[in-house]
Amino acid sequence: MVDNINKQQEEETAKYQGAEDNSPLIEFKGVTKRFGDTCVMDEMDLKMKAGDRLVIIGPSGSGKSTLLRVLMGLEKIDKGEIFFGSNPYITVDRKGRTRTDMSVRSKIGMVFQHYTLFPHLSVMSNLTLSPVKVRGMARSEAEDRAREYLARLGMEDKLYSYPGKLSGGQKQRVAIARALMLEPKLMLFDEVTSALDPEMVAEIEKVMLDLAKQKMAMMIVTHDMYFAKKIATESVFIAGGKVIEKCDPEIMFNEPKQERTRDFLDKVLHLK
Amino acid sequence: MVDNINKQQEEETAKYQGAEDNSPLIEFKGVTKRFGDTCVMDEMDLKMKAGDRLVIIGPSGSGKSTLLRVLMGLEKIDKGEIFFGSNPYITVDRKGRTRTDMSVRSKIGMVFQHYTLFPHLSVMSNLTLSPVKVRGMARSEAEDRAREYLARLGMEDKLYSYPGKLSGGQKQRVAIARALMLEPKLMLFDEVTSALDPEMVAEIEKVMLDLAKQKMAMMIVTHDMYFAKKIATESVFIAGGKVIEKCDPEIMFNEPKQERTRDFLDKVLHLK
Amino acid sequence: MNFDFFRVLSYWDVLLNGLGITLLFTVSAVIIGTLLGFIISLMRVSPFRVLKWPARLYVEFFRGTPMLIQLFWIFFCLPLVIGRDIPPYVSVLLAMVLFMAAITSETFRGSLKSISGEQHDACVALGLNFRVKAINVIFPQALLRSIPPLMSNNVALFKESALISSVGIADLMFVSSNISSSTARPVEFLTAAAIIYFVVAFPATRLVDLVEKRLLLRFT
Amino acid sequence: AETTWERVKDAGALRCGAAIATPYVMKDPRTNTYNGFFVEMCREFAEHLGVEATFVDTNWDNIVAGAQSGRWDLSMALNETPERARAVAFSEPVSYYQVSFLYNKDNPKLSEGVNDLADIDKADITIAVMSGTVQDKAVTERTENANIMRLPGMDETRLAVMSRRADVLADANDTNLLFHHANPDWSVVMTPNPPIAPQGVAFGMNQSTPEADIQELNEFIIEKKEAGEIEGMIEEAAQLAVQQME
Amino acid sequence: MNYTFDFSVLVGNFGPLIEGLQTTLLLALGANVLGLTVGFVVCLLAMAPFWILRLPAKMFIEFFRCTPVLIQIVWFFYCVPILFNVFLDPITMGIMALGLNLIAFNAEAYRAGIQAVPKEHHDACVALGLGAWHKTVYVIFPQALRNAIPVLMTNGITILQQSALVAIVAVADLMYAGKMLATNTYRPLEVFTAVALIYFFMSLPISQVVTFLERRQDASVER
Ligand SMILES: Nc1ncnc2c1ncn2[C@@H]1O[C@H](COP(=O)(O)OP(=O)(O)OP(=O)(O)O)[C@@H](O)[C@H]1O
Ligand SMILES: Nc1ncnc2c1ncn2[C@@H]1O[C@H](COP(=O)(O)OP(=O)(O)OP(=O)(O)O)[C@@H](O)[C@H]1O
Ligand SMILES: [Mg+2]
Ligand SMILES: [Mg+2]
Repeated sequence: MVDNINKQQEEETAKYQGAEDNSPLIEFKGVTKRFGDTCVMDEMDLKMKAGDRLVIIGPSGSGKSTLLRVLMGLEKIDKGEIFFGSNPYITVDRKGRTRTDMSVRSKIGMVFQHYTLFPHLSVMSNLTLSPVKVRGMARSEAEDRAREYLARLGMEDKLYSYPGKLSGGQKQRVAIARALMLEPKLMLFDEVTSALDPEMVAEIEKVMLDLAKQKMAMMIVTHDMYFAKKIATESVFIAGGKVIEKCDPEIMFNEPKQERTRDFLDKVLHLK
Repeated sequence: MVDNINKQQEEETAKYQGAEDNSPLIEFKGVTKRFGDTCVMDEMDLKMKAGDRLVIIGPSGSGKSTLLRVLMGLEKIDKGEIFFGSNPYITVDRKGRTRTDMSVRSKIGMVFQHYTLFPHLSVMSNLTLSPVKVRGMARSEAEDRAREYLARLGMEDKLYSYPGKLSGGQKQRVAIARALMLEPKLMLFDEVTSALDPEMVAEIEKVMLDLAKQKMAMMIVTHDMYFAKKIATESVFIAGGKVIEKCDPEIMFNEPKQERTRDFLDKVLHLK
Repeated sequence: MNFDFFRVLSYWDVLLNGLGITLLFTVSAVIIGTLLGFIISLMRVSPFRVLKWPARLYVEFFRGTPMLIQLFWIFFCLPLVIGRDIPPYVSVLLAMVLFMAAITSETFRGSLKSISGEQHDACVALGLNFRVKAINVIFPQALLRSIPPLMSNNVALFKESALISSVGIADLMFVSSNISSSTARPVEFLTAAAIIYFVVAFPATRLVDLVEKRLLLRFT
Repeated sequence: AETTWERVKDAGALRCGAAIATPYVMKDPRTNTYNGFFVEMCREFAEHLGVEATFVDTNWDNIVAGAQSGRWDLSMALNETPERARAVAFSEPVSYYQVSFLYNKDNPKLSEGVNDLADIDKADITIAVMSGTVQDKAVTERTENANIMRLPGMDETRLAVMSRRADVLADANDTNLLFHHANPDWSVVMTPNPPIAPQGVAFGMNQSTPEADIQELNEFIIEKKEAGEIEGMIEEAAQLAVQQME
Repeated sequence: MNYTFDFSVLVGNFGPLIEGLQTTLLLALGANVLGLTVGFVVCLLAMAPFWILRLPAKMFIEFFRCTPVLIQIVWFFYCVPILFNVFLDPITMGIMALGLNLIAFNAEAYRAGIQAVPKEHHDACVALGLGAWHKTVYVIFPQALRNAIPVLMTNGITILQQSALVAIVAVADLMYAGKMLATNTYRPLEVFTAVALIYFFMSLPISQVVTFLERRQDASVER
């Protein structure tokens, strides 16, 4: 049933104006992920095209974070494979071990709910650590680039502050800038606004909408359905380890096909 | 200016259908509250009628929590007085010490963001502790009443569970039941849903709407504007230690009079 | 050099006797010291300076000096100060109790402090008076949180108690160095004593870890 | 005020401070019973007073302080030194004492043997003594170059020589001889001539003990000495000590 | 109380006490140098992925944490020479005996510091493409060290106090000097009181710093 829906949806989404680049970027093929006895991803299939901004919604505990973490290489998988473009990215070898193509992984950036800035480093050092130490970028070049990104996010005056002195929204902006420093092909956002005060939410959502304008590919997990509707070019609803519905966000939020999606949205949008 | 607005609003709200009992319940008169140098409540005036459900909105740090905590007797004040009905409730004596009428305080109940259940007591003991130990109610009577309230909130099967074993939504329902056990005249809710998963938010909001139907007087601080609109019979916007706007929720959420209120709502409702 | 660890076996009852003395002193000091420590922790969190400061000074002093010198002082100097004879086992017990009280009072104070302000707020919102709040809300939680660190304190005292051998109490340490010299076999007997201490203390520390995990699971 | 012995009679027990020094004061680790000829003397004197003798464990550092602070009534096997005489009252001597030296004959530093104090008064030699004892004072006064290692009890001094942390053990001649009997394969005892710090070994008491009480104890001791019982006791204690070491 | 105090005995006798104090400081310092450096290495071994490295390190730690310091010192002084035929000067032996104990306790402190670094930071390092080496050196260790400092300092003072135990095996530290003086002057009350105060005033400033640091760390609980 899920396969059926997926096919049907793909035809529809192809027409959608937001998606401009039709080459595949990410493809999950039968990915299974278990934590002990609970099966969090159950032979999941999922496709995302290069120009897409995919919003993932679903009940708490449905495995949204796990999906992003698997994609970032933070969790092993038990079965299936994930492609990046046309190359295998994450696979499972004969002994059941997860194999990750590191060169691909470095093309993906992730921003977490709790900022995870390094408290002992200044904003500047947080941003330049990875480019300088891992990519071998010259320090001056990295610092220039850091300045540029921070300026773009309205944080140019906090270059040498320490994270402890920043507000939640400022920390999250720095975290986004830090991920962008590596110029990823795909950015993953896992509930990046849910630890923030409501006014700061608007601040971060604005930053993300700006990135969207620049055609950055994103996968976004959020509980803010209004924002989801606004940013998505594509949306999926997952529950019980399966993709229940994948379609154009217009359809998803206005007239979802599946009973469960409707149920969930009614609850979250306070319609019940 | 604020005084002007307040007067104007009071006339308007008097017509509002939700408010049925027009006797005054709570009145703040020139209440000032400082934390060191920051003035969190600046000669604040505020009135609430017995049948009201007052929603308080405002930017983070504007003193919403402080307002409720002052009313609950958790914070001292520096100036002004608060009336309950026609009796002085909280006053400041000549030496600047805050005087609280304890018999009035026991008519107010409060529910906190982080549940604050007592982790070492079962749900039942959490509920009966205060009625039995302080009010001197017979244990069997208290237990009967606890059963009744928990059943009303759909928690009859968790009577003897410990808080550690409950989900966030369940904990918050127990916390509400615990406050109701004392049959308060006024209930204060300080962001009671903001630590919950989105689906559980609906659960708690339903409980609060049920209470609203029973004409319980409530003061509610929330960041969920859609819920605020639904439950309020009266709404205030506070910022900078002052009441900026106080009016009918229909007016507040649709066509706020004040620039700052509009600004705030635009941001929080993602209209910008 | 040849070693004869079988020699140890023929003295097992003596060593066990020493362990008995060690445990006797430890257990007595744990019981009295914990009670005293609790009272001192209450003094330290009380709002009255006359209670707070002496308690603080006491704790700082006993945590700031070697237990050996505390023991010596109480053993040799206290009788001179009060001008009365104190039986040696009482002196030793007193030293251990005072030491234990100082460290457990810190443990209790830590757990009292670790109870969040929100719990106090909830008590006000429920109209609980001071007595109910203290007896039914704060103390039970503080006590539960203190259990694992208190158990660690007990293990620490058990180890520190080896010191009492230096004023002639025939505990495990004393007995083993005594046999070491009278049999001219220090390696065997000192090693045996170390192993006995380990055999008692190690499972105890494991138990502390276990209890800690259990309590955390249940109450957070 | 009550006299000391009257108080002892009231209390029903004569408390004796016991710092271990074979064969004067010994304690069997297996049974925790005390023996040694000073212990015997205590028991008999207690009997003389019509009370029980009880023993309080202590060490040589504290044996004087204990009598001073009234922790016990009699400090056993105390050597009569002028310093101690200022702090405690002495009884008649019960036996006589001099310092002897015990060493390991395989110790390369002492391969030429030890004949007098000069042979061990060298910078690379460490002499172990029980701190606070007469041998401690005597050796400290008479040596210039040797290191002195002061340890709290006899057990530790013996451990020090066994572990070769110390080269020489300075102790009472009787004590060293017994230790030598237990370890004949490696130990050698040298008793200097002329004797070092020859002196009486006596009971020590609090200085406030009335003269008459001291006199009563002295008469008791002299009686035993004249009856020749003391030699017998020493002999017996020595045999016991050697047995214990096996 | 019928005791007449006579603190004048101390006046002429500060020499030996000062010498003892020097030895005590030397012991504490030496043990801390060992404990801070080797303790770190042992901590790494105890957290190593190979049981061959992990097991001995853990056994070492547990053994030293579960036996009295006194027996460790006595054993070290009397048994090591018999067993291994090595003879070191008493101060070196003292430093080593105390140092071994401190190594075990500091290894635990370091481990707790490393484990206190939030799990999310490990994830963030992966997301930033930082390898194991960079992650450890630039992200984990600096934070772990900062977390561990108060405990390391507390352990440091504890070992200063425990160093008094070497007096029992006749290392001429402050405690030993005090004991000698108490015996020689027959004035234990005055001497032991003075010695206790010296230890106290050495520990006090450090424990105040620890309290200050802990308060500051509590205040900045953030990720
Ligand atoms: N490290 C882990 N070990 C065991 N179970 C885990 C682990 N991480 C997640 N889980 C379980 O996997 C399921 C999916 O978790 P996940 O965090 O992906 O859900 P989610 O959709 O992100 O939920 P939320 O909206 O609450 O963030 C949950 O049942 C969770 O308990
Ligand atoms: N105990 C306190 N000590 C010092 N300052 C405080 C204290 N409590 C609150 N404040 C300050 O008072 C101001 C108002 O705080 P309050 O918690 O009432 O705001 P709020 O409107 O509830 O904000 P939020 O929406 O973030 O909960 C803030 O600036 C806060 O920093
Ligand atoms: Mg999640
Ligand atoms: Mg608030």
